[in-house]
Amino acid sequence: MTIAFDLLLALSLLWSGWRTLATPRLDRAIVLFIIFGLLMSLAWARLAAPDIGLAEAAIGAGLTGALLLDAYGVLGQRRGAP
Amino acid sequence: MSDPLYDPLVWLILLPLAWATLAFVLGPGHGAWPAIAGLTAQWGLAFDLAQKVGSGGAANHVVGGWGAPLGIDLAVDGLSAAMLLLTQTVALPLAIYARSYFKSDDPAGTWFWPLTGFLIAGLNALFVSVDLFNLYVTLELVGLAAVGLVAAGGGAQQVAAALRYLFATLVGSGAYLLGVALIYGAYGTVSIATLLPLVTNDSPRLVWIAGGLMVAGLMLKTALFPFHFWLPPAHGGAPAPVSALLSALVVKASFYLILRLWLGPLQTVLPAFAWLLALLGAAAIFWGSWQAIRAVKLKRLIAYSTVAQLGYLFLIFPLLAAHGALQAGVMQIFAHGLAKAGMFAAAGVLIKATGQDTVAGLAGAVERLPVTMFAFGLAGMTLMGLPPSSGFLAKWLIIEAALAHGHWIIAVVVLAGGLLAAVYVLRVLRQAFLLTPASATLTPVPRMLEWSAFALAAASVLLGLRGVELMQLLGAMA
Amino acid sequence: MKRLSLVALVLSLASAFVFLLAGAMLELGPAAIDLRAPVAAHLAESGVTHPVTAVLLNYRGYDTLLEIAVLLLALLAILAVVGEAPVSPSRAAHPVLQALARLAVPLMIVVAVYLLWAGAFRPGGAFQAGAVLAAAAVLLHLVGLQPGWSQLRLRLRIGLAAGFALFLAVAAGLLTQGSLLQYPPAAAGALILLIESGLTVSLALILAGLFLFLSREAGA
Amino acid sequence: MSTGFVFALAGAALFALGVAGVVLIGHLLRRILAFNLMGSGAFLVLVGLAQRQDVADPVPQAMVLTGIVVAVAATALALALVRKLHALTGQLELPDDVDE
Repeated sequence: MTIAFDLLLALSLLWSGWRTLATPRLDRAIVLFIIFGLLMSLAWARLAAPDIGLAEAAIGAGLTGALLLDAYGVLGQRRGAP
Repeated sequence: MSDPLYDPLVWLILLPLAWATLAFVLGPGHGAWPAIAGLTAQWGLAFDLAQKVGSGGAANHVVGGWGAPLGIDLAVDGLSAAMLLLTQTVALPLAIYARSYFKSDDPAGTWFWPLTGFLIAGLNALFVSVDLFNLYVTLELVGLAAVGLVAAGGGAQQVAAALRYLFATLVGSGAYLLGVALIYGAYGTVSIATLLPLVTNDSPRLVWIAGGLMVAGLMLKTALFPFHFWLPPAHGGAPAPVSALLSALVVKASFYLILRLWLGPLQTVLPAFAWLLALLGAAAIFWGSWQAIRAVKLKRLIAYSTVAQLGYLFLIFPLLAAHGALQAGVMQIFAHGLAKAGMFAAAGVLIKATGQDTVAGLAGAVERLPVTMFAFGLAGMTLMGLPPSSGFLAKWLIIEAALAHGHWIIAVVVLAGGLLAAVYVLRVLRQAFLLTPASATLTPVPRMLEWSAFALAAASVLLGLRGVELMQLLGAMA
Repeated sequence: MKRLSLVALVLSLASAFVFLLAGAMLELGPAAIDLRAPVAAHLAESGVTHPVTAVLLNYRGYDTLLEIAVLLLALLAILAVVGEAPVSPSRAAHPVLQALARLAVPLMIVVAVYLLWAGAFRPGGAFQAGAVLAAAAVLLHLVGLQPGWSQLRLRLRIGLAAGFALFLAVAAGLLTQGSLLQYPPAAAGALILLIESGLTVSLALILAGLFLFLSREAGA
Repeated sequence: MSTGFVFALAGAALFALGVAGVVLIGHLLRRILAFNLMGSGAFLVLVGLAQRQDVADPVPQAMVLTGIVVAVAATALALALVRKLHALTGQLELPDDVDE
């Protein structure tokens, strides 16, 4: 039963990773990347590594996500330009 | 010696970390004197260490007192001692050079000193580490410091070059890290000494994959053909002192690590790739030289010459079983390190004086900047492999080892490479001997710049006369 | 067309690599060395009771020392890239937001201190605590309550470097015990807490700095 | 099939996906995302493979904590470079490298 959950989680990781690279819109890609980071935290919890889970959520998904969104805010503006 | 506070091996890491931090706290543009003082002390430490190792003693340090595989060990043998000595020997004159090179308002020099401190600390830490994961951290320290130095205060071309370099170096260390992860999975340790008896000919297939990943990642970081694409823009576009540090030392660090793995824990696995690496090395010599012959910009020419000269290092892999091949490789590391540092430093003087970075702009340089052009010529001599330079000694040793094995093809490649080097070096010198165009203006350059470039280039030639000592140091290797 | 075949080539190479690697992983026997036993055996001398913290700050503390150097270096490299232009001070936010921030920040500091202290015996530690503090610092900046980021003054530079410098000094000072970072078992707990406290403050400043130095308007 | 193995396999696939992304994608922000996928893949292999018997091993866990911090440092530096390039050229892709 737990193996089924692990497999599902692993597949979600791969799917969100793939969509992060393949989805056409950049803002969605970044949101997918943050989701990927949260799924990674779950995976670390499953691997009995709560320290990494905490760090991944705070630093991996949180800080990196914030940096990326902020960069998108500045860089993505040219999309609106005529 | 018995005093635990004096262990040169540890202080070679702690000192640059300390002066890098101090330079950061002192603020933008500051830190030249702590750096020069620190590097002087480090040179003394490296020399002391080399003497100790050369007279038969290996040095090691058990960090934390735990001992591998639980803790991290540091160790120095002849090869590490030689690399440490080269690093401090190149960095000290370059620091003196850089102090005059960066004017106080130069944005490229704002954080030069702390970045260089972390770079040197990373290099020293890499050369003494015998723990595969710790080596990964040192690789990242070196890589990020180098990228920061390339990008500092630069324009669009330089930033683009830094990005190209950053992605190459990150993918390289990523592949290395995956290799380390597989090794840990297979054996439960990342300590080189612990792995040594465990990795055998009938190791699981996973270990072969790990070895391939680690070497591929390090090849990318060493810019071995065809992974050299990032090097010419990065080394050609950075400020001259940075180009010199990168070409002389940084690419050698990842090569050293390949050699370390080859001679150490992966010795049963990696020799399967020996001829592939030698083939790529030969291709690097021809492609790099050809591009150098065609280059428009002076520093671009020198950067392509680095691509070519790195190729020689990879020719030694099929020969490593023979006596003398390792010595040949290390002699080439020294010869190219000193000569290329001197050549980039000389190029920096020429660019500052003429205000342009092209080979064509060098007309008249000999009559107006004789010391610098002499330095360029001496460094060129080493790159061509003319006697009595260390470059000659290195090529001689490679040819000797190749013929001892009956691999005459390697000897042919070495000779052809020397001829091609002569073409691009003489191309520069011929231009410099032309008469000064009437329209040319010349900015005066600090004397210190010219003479520190000269010192490096002269050292590359003179080392050829004192190569025996270096050989003895390597002979102390187990 | 050429581009499409490149994509196909790379993707098929990547898939082949994954299958090769997966096959090799599945045929792997048990590892020759198991570090769990020595990690547990020396836990009493390590000064902490949480095994991951013991590895991170004691057994392999040297890795962590270099890792902090990497982080400080990255901040430095960013400063070198973006230039000396100061962080633009945020305009003072709405008073309600400011009041909320004044309320939230002390709470975040409490959480950070808890995480730091908990790291000795359960998941947590300097990184997690530093990340929380960094979020607090960014919050203060965003509502305009903390002008200290507008220039990279000496005080800020000292704060950024202090954690690493303290770690370095302790590591070097322990050479008197015989080797780098060799904690005497009796003092290990206290020294690790000292290092982690310094690291928490500096990590918070560095992480907040990564965000704030980057997030200032490009070109402004 | 253990939890460790499942995530080690997923890690191998993520690593390959990330490398393919860095090689194939020209857009620099996406390349940074791809690099992060690659790193996460390597971390999963490090812990997952070591814990293939599903017993927690603190040593690779501590290594991954170190690795995550290094990855964030590299990501932040990459973003700084991308933003600088964008400010200078308005581009989010690397220009061709020319020697003129």
